[in-house]
Amino acid sequence: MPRTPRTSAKAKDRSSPIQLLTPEGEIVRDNKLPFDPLSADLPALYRDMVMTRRLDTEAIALQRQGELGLWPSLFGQEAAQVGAARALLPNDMVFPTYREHGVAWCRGLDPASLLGLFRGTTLGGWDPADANFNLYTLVIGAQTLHGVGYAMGIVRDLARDLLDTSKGGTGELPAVLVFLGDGALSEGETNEAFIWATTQSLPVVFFCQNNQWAISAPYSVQSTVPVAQRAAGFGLPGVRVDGNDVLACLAATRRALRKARTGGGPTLIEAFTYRRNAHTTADDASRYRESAEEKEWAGKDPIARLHAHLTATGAVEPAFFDEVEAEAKDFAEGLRSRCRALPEPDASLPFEHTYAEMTPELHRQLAHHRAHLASLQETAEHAGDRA
Amino acid sequence: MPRTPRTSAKAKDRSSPIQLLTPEGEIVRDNKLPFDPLSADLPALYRDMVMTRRLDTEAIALQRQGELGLWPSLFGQEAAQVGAARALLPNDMVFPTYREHGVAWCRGLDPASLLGLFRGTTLGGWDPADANFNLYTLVIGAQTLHGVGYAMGIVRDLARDLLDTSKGGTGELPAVLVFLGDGALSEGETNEAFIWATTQSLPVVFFCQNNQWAISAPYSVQSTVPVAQRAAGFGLPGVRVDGNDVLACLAATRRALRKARTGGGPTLIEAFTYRRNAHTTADDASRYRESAEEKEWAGKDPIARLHAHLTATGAVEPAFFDEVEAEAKDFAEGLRSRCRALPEPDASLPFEHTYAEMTPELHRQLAHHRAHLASLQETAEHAGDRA
Amino acid sequence: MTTTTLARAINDGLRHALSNDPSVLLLGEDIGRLGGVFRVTDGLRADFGADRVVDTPLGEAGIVGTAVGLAMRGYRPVCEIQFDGFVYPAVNQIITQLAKYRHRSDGRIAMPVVIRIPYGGGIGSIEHHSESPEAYFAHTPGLKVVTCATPDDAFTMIGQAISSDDPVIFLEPKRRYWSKGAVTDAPSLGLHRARTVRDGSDLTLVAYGPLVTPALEVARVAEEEGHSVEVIDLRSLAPLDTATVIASVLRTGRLVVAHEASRTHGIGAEIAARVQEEAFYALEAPVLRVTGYDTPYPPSRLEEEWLPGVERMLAAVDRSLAH
Amino acid sequence: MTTTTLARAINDGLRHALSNDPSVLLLGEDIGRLGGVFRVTDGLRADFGADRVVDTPLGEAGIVGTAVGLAMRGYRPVCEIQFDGFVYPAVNQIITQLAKYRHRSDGRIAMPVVIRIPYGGGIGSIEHHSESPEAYFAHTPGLKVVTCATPDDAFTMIGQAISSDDPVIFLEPKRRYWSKGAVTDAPSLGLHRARTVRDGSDLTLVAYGPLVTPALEVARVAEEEGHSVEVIDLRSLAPLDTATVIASVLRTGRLVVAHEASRTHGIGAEIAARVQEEAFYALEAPVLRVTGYDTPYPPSRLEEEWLPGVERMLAAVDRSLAH
Ligand SMILES: Cc1ncc(C[n+]2csc(CCOP(=O)(O)OP(=O)(O)O)c2C)c(N)n1
Ligand SMILES: Cc1ncc(C[n+]2csc(CCOP(=O)(O)OP(=O)(O)O)c2C)c(N)n1
Ligand SMILES: [Mg+2]
Ligand SMILES: [Mg+2]
Repeated sequence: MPRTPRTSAKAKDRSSPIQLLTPEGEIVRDNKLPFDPLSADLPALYRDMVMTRRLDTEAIALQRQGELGLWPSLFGQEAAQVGAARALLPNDMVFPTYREHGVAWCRGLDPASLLGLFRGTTLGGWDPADANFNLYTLVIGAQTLHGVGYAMGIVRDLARDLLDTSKGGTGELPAVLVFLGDGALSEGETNEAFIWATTQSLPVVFFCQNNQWAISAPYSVQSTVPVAQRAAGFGLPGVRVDGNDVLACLAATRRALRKARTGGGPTLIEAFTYRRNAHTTADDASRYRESAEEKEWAGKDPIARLHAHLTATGAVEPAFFDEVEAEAKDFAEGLRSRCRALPEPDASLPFEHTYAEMTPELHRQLAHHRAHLASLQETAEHAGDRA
Repeated sequence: MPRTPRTSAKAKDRSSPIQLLTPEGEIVRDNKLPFDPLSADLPALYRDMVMTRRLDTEAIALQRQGELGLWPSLFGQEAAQVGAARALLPNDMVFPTYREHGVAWCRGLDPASLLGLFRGTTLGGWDPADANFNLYTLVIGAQTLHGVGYAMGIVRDLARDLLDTSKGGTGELPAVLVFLGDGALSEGETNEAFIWATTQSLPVVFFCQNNQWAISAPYSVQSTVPVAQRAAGFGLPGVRVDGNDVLACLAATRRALRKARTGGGPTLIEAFTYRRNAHTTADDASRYRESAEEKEWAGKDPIARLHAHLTATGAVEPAFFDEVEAEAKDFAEGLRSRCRALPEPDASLPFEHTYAEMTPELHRQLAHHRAHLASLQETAEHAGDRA
Repeated sequence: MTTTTLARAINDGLRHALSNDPSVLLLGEDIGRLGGVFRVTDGLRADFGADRVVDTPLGEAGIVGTAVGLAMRGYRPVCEIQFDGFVYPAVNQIITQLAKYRHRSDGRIAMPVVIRIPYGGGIGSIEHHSESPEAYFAHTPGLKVVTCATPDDAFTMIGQAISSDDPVIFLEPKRRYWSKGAVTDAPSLGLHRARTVRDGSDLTLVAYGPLVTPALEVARVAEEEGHSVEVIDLRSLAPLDTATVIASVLRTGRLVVAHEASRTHGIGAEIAARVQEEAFYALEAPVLRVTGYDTPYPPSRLEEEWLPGVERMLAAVDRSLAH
Repeated sequence: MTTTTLARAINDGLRHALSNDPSVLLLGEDIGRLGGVFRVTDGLRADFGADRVVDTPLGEAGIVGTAVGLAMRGYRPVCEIQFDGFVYPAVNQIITQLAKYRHRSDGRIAMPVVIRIPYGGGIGSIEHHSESPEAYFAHTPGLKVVTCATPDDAFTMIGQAISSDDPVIFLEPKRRYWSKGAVTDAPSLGLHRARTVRDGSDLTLVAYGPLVTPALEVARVAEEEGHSVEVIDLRSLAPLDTATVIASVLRTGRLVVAHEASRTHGIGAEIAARVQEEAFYALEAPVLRVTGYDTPYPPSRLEEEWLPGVERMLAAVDRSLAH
């Protein structure tokens, strides 16, 4: 049983991120973000974070083995992603960037399908409708407007009585959860998204993982004020939470989604966290930041603090941790083989998927390409003939 | 002599625009914007506004007579423009939109040169270096980044000792004054400009004339909060002044420019005003707004209130007003003939001004074009021969 | 059959689509209350409401970016870009998102989005209001690009574009907005087919959008001089109906292509490249191009001569025939 | 004369420019501390300071827009766009401002701005990291567009681009960044001249950037088969050095153009259009194009075959010779 939370010592400093679970594993209270700890399934959150981290570790290993071309690691951001994702209802829609593997996990997306994009077998890899989780978007900021447009659609579905808000008894709209990074705040399009969402009071929540780095650019390159403060300029509420605190992320996102669903308009959430690995497996963080900083953030680990809490409160049996570990290990092994088994793309797919129907010119080009492939085949078979 | 100003009644309402000169012509005080009325040459400001309005009226007439293709009227925004412009020093640089005829006037730009763009004889019309007044920019928001880049240059000139800040004894940088409209706040580029200016603490002041309309879109289409509040999101100070109050505009711009010049970084000023005419001479405002609104704003006329003040205080002789009127009339007559005398562009100019030197292909195309023009000439001379 | 202006024909087409398909909605600056700066959307907000005829904030990236999101939710957004020269803030969304979504999603996600753009010169306007950006879009796989030259086509083609499951850049020749013509409900040509608007046997003249009218005038004058010019209105710029053009050239042996856009890398270049490849032995003269020059659009006092018109087309026809 | 990689040659060229001209400065994402994702700006921030090698916020419109302002103040900004596919947010500033300022200002305001873009495929990367956007820029009056194929040209051309008083889109063939070659300080060709990199008499093969290397390989193989292929490295895509190409075709009578960018409206179209017009009677076969297909760039597992390479060029050479 959780103890009655004490009030966070930090609660008085307006700009410091709201914390509900301290690095030491203590649940605290903050009047700015009311939260009932009983409303969260802490062991499940723990499991999500461990599995998410394992997914990430495994993908990095696969990249090292040459199975993936690249991998953007989420290491250190597990709490932000799991907290945000576990606030979602099934019919909410998610617009991720390229790093939200933990959100994908929580949505129930097949984790192997995340790998195709980085393996080079596809540019997408899953059906966004399956888990209401959109494709990854690589152009920084672009997805923010897509999420807003999607929310415009939701509102219009409501007007057209296409939404069954009566059944399930919620009487609420689906909402849209848009992820973005701290760097993305600098793209013009992101700022336009705030304008559209606010002036139309759309059911959308912007969840910014401020991991303090955009590749090599520290946040000070993008802004002199916290991410959450950006909201003020556009007239939407901004809230800043400890992004390594899964409960604060959950609570803030829940509150914002509820507001969005009931017509209260958009919110910008800043989850203040840290990208513990380099930007991607192709990056070398030692070129631009101090290892002291990395060490400092290792001490704020999102999983360790929930582990500490679960241990201290005796909320789970000690065996629980071993079970989760074992599950993660199994999962990792399965992922490895499923990565290698991802289907190779057919050479005709780009031609077939450029338009709803191939144009005459594309028909010609595909025919040419097939002939080319056949001749390559032939050349390979009679290697050396030409020269 | 101005009386000791009383404190504005509105001063307590945080979001209401700061006013230093009431519609009735009384100078008031506002602690948020300290201002010494003796520091302003009120008759000169009055003259600027009258001349500016006359310039505008005359251009509209020229458009009606077919001498101009189009004219964006500044009617109603004279105080905002004159107030802002009279805060400038000669070596400050101005980046206007397409409506800052009053700023051009104050900078000493030859007013006839403003007409070429709208007459179709040029796309520019003056040398920005002549009066430190950049060309008009028609793509909404684009000039905001130019102003910021120019300010980056100023800072680097300083680092290179290219700025003579010692002479003239100011010890200060030149500053950049960027104009923009309320609609321009919605373009991504404008928001990027705020980011660049703030993170580098550049000597730039953004002066937004919130005339409440972007063609047919009322400000509510762009935002739910005042323009000045946008600043908060980016960490730069925002200040909201009565845009029909020449003193408030002057005071706010002076303060912001001073801050910019001394390394204090950028400011966003909102001059809350009203576009009393249609968007341009091609627009019909009756399609989208009420004449009641237009009437209401006629009652807040920027010139009338300074007239009232000058009259009430006896700061000028009654003849002063007649002199200004006469000067404006003369000016208008001169402008008319100088508009008609604007030189027609030479057909080769586009070819010559695309690059520093004409490319071989452009040489060919110009030769072709010259032959074409010659044949047109010929056709004209032997009209009817062909058919 | 009624006679109407091109602008009104598009208005009718939009009205038709809004009436028949509740998933259609219009987005753009000043399209609602004002009815658009060219009045193409006149009256539609009053009839279909502000939720379906949306006056947007002043941001083109926002217009197209939200249209992408709306399409994902099952809508068929029709965006208006106020003038040709203001499409560029939306280019990132158009090229990296709108054009690529179907491909990115392995064919799963369609982007039935129309982007209407008044384009071209000749109306005496200021900078950025007279441009012809079609080649940028025609070079972009995943986009379709069409343009109309008559009220009849305007009405039919806007409907076809809205029905298309691919993104369509719909270019409206603004200086023809006020041209009148008959609007039939005759069974019409496919959206991506060129139309032979005048038969001829000596030379093929290809034009589109604003230049179809002068091209027909050229054929008339040429006829008086004893030359039979076939005029093809391209209608679709991506995909190109190369087959129709080549079939004509195989008969005439001569080809002139006209457009207002700059010459280099314009639509004419691609047509010349294809025709010389596919009708090499049929060509009796090189394919000639009559185009805007490779300069920015000039100040309006120069546009009449700068723009390719009847005289320059006639000169090219003469040059080709003299080969 | 030293031997170095293409990336290092550009680095040297930038260093040279920064040393010699205090008005040169670099702007871009991650170009400072990190030295760029390809390390092209490695070490420059340490040597020239953060004011001249500027790590910018994550906004391409901001990078180019502020470069325009810096140019107005007398600077010569060199912008880096991190990858080809991320140039589009800057397109509004590039097309409506950078390209047009000289013209708008009646020739008064120069825009000596360089925009460096690593471009092209073949590095096994993800979406938006392998594109060839050159035609968009080459179609835009007011811009110059160049690309280098060797370390020697890379060094010389970046210097020439920075010295240019016109805006230059400087395309760096990213899959050749690690190719080594000699860098001379021999007097060099003008920035906008093509170079005949191999003489030949039977056919002209035009390529640029990443495809120059395979084009030379094609000539080598063709020679073994008894065909003499002349290879031209275009170097400048705007303006095009048509004279060099046409002079060659007048001798060989046959022309193949290769590029990675999509076929339709690519550089090859313009070259074909010009050559068939200006060398009509010299052509013994149609101009053929070997290009990227008209699809978005495919997932990397498909790129090797999707990209035009030696085999497809050889096939085109054979086809042309068989005409
Ligand atoms: C428009 C655009 N410009 C540049 C890039 C290259 N790029 C990829 S990730 C990245 C940094 C993103 O930082 P942030 O938004 O903080 O997200 P994070 O990677 O930290 O999750 C950059 C510059 C891009 N993908 N898109
Ligand atoms: C990028 C761009 N999109 C659209 C336009 C068309 N347009 C010209 S003025 C205008 C409204 C501008 O409103 P605001 O910024 O408030 O300035 P105001 O005209 O009121 O001075 C629009 C939409 C444009 N010029 N540029
Ligand atoms: Mg980040
Ligand atoms: Mg306005």
